[in-house]
Amino acid sequence: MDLERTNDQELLRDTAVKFIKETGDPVTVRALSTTTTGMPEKYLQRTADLGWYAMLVPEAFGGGSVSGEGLRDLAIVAEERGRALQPGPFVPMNVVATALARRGTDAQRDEVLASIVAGETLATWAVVGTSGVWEPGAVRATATEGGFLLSGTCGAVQDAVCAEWLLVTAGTPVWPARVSASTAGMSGGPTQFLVPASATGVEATALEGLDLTQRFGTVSFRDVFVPPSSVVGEVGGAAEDVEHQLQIALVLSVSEAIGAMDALFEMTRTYSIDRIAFGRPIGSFQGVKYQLADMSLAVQAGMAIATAATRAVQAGQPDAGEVASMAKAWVGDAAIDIAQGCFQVFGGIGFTWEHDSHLYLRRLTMGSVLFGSPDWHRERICQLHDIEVRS
Amino acid sequence: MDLERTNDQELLRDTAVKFIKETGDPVTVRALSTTTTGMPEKYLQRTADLGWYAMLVPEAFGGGSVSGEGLRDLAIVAEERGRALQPGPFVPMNVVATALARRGTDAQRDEVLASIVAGETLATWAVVGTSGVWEPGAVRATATEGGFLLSGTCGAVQDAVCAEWLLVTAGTPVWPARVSASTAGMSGGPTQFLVPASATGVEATALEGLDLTQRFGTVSFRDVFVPPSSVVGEVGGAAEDVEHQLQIALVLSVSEAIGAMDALFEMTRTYSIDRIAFGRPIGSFQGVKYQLADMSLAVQAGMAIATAATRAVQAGQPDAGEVASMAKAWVGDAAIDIAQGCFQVFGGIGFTWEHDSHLYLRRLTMGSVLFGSPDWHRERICQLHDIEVRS
Amino acid sequence: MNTTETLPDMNIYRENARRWLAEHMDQRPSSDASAESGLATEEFLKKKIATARALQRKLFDGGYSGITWAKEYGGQGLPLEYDVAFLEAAEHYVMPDFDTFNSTTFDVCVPVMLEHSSPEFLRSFIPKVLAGELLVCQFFSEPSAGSDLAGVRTRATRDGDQWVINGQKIWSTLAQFADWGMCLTRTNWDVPKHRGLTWFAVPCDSAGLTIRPIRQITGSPHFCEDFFDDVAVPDGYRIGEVNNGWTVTQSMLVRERGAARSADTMSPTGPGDLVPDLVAAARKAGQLADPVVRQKLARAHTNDYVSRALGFRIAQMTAQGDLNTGVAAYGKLFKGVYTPIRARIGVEIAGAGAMTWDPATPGADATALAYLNGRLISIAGGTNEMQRNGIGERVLGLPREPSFDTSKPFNEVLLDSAHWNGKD
Amino acid sequence: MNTTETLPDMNIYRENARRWLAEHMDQRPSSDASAESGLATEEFLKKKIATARALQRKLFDGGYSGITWAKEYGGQGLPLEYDVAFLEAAEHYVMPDFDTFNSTTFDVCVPVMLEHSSPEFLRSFIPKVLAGELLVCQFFSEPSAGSDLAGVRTRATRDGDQWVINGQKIWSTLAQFADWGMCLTRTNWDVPKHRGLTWFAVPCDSAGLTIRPIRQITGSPHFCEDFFDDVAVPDGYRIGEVNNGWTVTQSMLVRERGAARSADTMSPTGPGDLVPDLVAAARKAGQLADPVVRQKLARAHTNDYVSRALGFRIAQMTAQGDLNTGVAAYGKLFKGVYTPIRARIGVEIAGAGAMTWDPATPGADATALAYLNGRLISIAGGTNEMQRNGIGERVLGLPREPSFDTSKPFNEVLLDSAHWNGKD
Repeated sequence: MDLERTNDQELLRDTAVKFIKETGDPVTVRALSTTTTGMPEKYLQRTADLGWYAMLVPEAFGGGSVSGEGLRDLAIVAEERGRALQPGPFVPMNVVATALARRGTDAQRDEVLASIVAGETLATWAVVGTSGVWEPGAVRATATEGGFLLSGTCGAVQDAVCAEWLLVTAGTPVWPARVSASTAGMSGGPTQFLVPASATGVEATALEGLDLTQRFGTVSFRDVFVPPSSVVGEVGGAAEDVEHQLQIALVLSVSEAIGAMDALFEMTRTYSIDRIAFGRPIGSFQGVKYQLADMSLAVQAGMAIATAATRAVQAGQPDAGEVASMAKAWVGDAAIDIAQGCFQVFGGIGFTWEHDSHLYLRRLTMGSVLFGSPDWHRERICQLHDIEVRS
Repeated sequence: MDLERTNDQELLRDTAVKFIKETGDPVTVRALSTTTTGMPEKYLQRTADLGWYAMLVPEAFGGGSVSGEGLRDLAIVAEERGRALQPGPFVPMNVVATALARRGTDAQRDEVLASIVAGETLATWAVVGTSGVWEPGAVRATATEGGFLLSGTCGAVQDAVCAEWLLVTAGTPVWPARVSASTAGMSGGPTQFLVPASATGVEATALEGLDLTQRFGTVSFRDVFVPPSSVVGEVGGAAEDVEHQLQIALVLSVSEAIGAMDALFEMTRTYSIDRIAFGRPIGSFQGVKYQLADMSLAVQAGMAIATAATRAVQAGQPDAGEVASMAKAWVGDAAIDIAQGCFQVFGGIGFTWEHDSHLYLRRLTMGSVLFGSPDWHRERICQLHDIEVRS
Repeated sequence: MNTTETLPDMNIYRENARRWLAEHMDQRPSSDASAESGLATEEFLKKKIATARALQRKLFDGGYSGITWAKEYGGQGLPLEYDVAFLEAAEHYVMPDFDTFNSTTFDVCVPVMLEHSSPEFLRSFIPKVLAGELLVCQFFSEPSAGSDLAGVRTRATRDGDQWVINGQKIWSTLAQFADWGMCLTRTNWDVPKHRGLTWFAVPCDSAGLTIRPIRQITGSPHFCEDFFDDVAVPDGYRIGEVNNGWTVTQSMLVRERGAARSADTMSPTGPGDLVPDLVAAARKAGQLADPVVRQKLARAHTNDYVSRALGFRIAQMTAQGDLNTGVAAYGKLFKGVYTPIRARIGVEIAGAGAMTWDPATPGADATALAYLNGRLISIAGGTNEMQRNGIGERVLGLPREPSFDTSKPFNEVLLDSAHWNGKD
Repeated sequence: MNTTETLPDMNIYRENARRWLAEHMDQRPSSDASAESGLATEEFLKKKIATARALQRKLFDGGYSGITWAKEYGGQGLPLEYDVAFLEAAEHYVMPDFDTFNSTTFDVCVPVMLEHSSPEFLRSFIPKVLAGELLVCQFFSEPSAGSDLAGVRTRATRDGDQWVINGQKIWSTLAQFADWGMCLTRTNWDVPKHRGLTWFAVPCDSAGLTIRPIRQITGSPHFCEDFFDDVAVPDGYRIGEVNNGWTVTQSMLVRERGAARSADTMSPTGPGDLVPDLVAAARKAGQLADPVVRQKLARAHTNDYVSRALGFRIAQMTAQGDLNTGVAAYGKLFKGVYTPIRARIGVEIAGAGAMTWDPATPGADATALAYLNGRLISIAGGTNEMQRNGIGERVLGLPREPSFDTSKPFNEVLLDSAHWNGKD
């Protein structure tokens, strides 16, 4: 959490907390874990009323944020979402919103962006392959008579089966493949398309997942015809756009993780004070106390780097991509440290389905590997520094 | 330490301990740390009298060991050497001895092996490049009129400037280069030569080092002419020999590390009982106790894997190379964990030159990266399993 | 075993066993495809245990159950070598597999009862155990007594010739399938905690006893919580002396460690294939060539082998008897530390692609399940922290952690702990 | 500052300062090649401090030493803005650099003395400090009082109008170059440890005081051990009240933390170049393309940046005053945990080749020296363990560790600790 907040930002936070308490705390989310959408009724519209999909969109297109720094505002919401393990396609909706706001055609903005801002449609981001990492050509676009044909399959697509719109990246993003030594197929030139899920040849499949609070699936494209009007930005020129989207996704994903880490840690801290063993609260044993101190350090350090990343991306700093990757790498590791470390303090009770700790473990672990694992981001950091792949 | 020892092996150990106490405990070694040889007077001969360079050599060539399992016997000595941070080229002397015993010519055995066994000459192993890792072609051999010309430079050569004989590997050992993806230049066909340090074109340079108890340097070869009689084994056919030498070096190096870890840990354990703070021995604080328990686990587990490796190499098991690499990788990491962890328990006093803990830190750290770092051995383990480098 | 009787000829015994096995039991399929799936459901466990009961009955009827156990209790009263001979002959046959009851009933609870229960009780009880009719679970841990086993608060009150038990137990393994349970209770609250404990054998169908499976974080129901609401048991079901329960507990803990240890005592074989599950995950994720992933594979593989080598070393130490038995804690702690690391390596290697899966693909959730279960061994059967205490104090001889509950009446401990201030 | 006096015009003050600096001081070379080598030798430090003393004298003579300090004590008695103005003007000049005395003397010891010493003492003492004649070190830790600072055993005994000090101190930074030291002693052994302490200012050339540099594991002599053998000091040298030394200590610790913190309070800049020292080591070892090495580089680089971001966060917290000041422990603990990791990464990357070096090549031992020093920050100025205690109890509000030495007479603590049995 950024320690510098305006009064308006405090109000934004309070409003988010109030809404979450009323409608979607972990208990509610648990009950929703077996439904298709995983969301309470009218969740998208109600959160849209709070401006959750508007903050990265200029006022001219129906958006707006309380401080004028939309990402910093949104990060506050993200943290509260994480704290209460909120469901729904918060990150992909905002990624698509920012993509359309920056690069969409008038028609795309009128038809889709306005609906996203209003929470009337579910749009999601289809950018990685089925292995969950950026693969060269997970989806390929071929020019054809009057448009393009899309083929391929994307994995780890949030709310794949409920989505009405897909922001698809064809060709290869400029980021490194996970095996850094492999530079083959890393040439630039991706193109982004806004594709209706109803298009012929689009097939979405729901998957089960470690995370019980969010829904993921695959989307396959079998010779899906899309007209030129579906292109977002320029043909072969989406590299910078995709980078910007990644940065937004990283900041929001990290902020959610920070909220979840902080809430889980606080549950654990309280437990260590209340739980008695050997005639003492277990938190009075140095063996437990030191674990908690280390976890608390990880929460504080995580908040520090998350804040730095939020500010860097908000300001469009030249090193924003690097700082965002640092935040994702560091928090991604710390999240698992904390999720696992808290289990150690809870002991047996943490292994019961009814206890919330596994919901946090699941969400945090998925967050750690989604949008690039810590290892992936560390390699990216080296590449952003132009450290030669071959010395 | 292997828990199954014969009475003869116990005697061997007691004799080594007695000798070390009389002549070369850490205090003595500290005093020698600024001398050229780093060894007490007549150290080679006196240790040879104890059989330290004979155990891998058949009786026919003047060698022999108490149990008939020379490497297991030698590992017992190695552990006691590590415990007291003994100086001297124990590992390379035995590597060269085993090489000559297995593959040397009669002349080499008569002229050199007998002297090694008797501690009358210092022979060392020159096998890696100046970076301290196996480099393709650190030394190259070119056939020439009546023999070969050697060119190149070896690093991390123990007792480089005192050595009279060098076992040099020209061409490339079959082990992986550290960057596994780089398979270039990894073709087989190394050749080993036994070269007198006095040969024209051989130049040895002493280096300073982290480890104060052993001496290392570089040896460069500038068009050094060697006759065919200097070849050990077959031209282009030394791959298996070098592998065997590596396994011997790993077992002895790991055994030394285990002894050093155990001795350092014991010093630390005792200190934690004697040292009072806040009205209690510091070892009564769980924060300290848990660190000690974890270090003790690392010592015990290290002993377990060291024993497994010693037995596997002794028996010539097909997986001996893998088990030896596992031991080196695991103990190499654990050694640094313990060396650094003990500093944490000693506090300020451990940072003084007069305290022995830094001597252990130095020796253990050098041991961790010598003969292949943990990372290097882990990659080697994958390659020994034929896990494809390119999937 | 009554040594005055003539023992059967070993060759004939072996031959008879072979013939009996061939007639009555099924051979195991050569490729053991019966390996369990990652997630054991209630239904799966129920069927498994019913099958085992039927097989056990066959053994009992054939005279091959309790080969070394006393005849008085329905066993065969033969020396160990006959048991070994039978097991060798039975190597390729399907034998009863009671899941964790193999150890809780046969290695831990019943041997403890044989040592501490009354002969009258045992005479009626043990034959039914040997016949597969009675499976025994442990009512041991409590919601407020996990690591602190002697801190149980389940109360047993004497009422004439019977005892009335009230309280709650938890982590009773497979109690929903058990017939009886061994229950640790507090019978005196006015003495230090180790001195007021008593054990009872309790039928699981007792009035007032509710056994409820706990859904674990994986969804599997391997453990139960158990509510004792005025559960009456006759004094004859008592195991050991009144208020001497800690002695019985120690005898039980030794057997638990023994049972846990048995898997490790084989001599160490080679390291075997490179962590096949993780290599498969890496291959599926297309990451097998990634040097960073390869480091993780080799790391997990090495840790696995070190764990086995350490188990062998501990068995050697125990056999040599030259070291404190606390050394078994090393094996437990190693697993408790490295199992979560291995589980995490799985997630790191498999990546986001393996954290979502098609439920129709068998084993697709393997990495995720292993991950969820990863920290179980860090906690169940003694937390990493308890192992570190044990190693620190009992093996390394480090000075003790101050104790606030061993020398005062348990009632007082409960009161004082609510007002902890860290003062001496 | 006496507010009745007229303050100098700021523009004129600034202009005069610029002119004085140009006349008297040297400009710093634009490329600051004066960066210190890894290993500071005794000789190097001696020269550095002598140079600083001469420069300090120039400042003093020019009226630019102690700009904000009281005129009574030789300062200029001006508001902070004049000090800032002078420092701005002096930005490109070589100013006195007393190595760690910059903080021990000027940020920590002398401010504490100004708060607690007698005015008579200060009137003669402080002007010499401002003139660079007196450098003050700390005689604080002892061989048997490291983390347990209040457990010092150096004894001061009153003898008429003076005190006689006996005992041993250690880790006194650069004491071999100091003129005076602030010495913590025990003056009452019959009260709990925090209540029998008294501080004294002690001239380093006192009879009976032996100061001996300690050779550190790197070979550098940055610290000393100090032997007090009947060292007599007048009561006028006392700092604070008799037996009230813990109050003075706390005032000192706050300043130490402040001094340590100052480096972190700058707003966070970008992450900068990728760990240049480690990249250089990797390049030299030919490992820059190794993905495993690259992970380590990025890891170290990220940790470095997180450390700075955390420092900024802590400064924000402190500035907002809305959180416990114990939060500074987070910054210390982060460095204490991650500095050894970074040092080890250096060794892993550089490999065996960098663990031996040609002594003639400058900087060839950099990785090894960094490695040796790696754990210093985990210990010096408060161990990781002390930080974890502080975070646990003062920030997180966890129940206290039992205390065995805060409520009984120190004499008794010493006796009891020799017979530790962990009993309450």
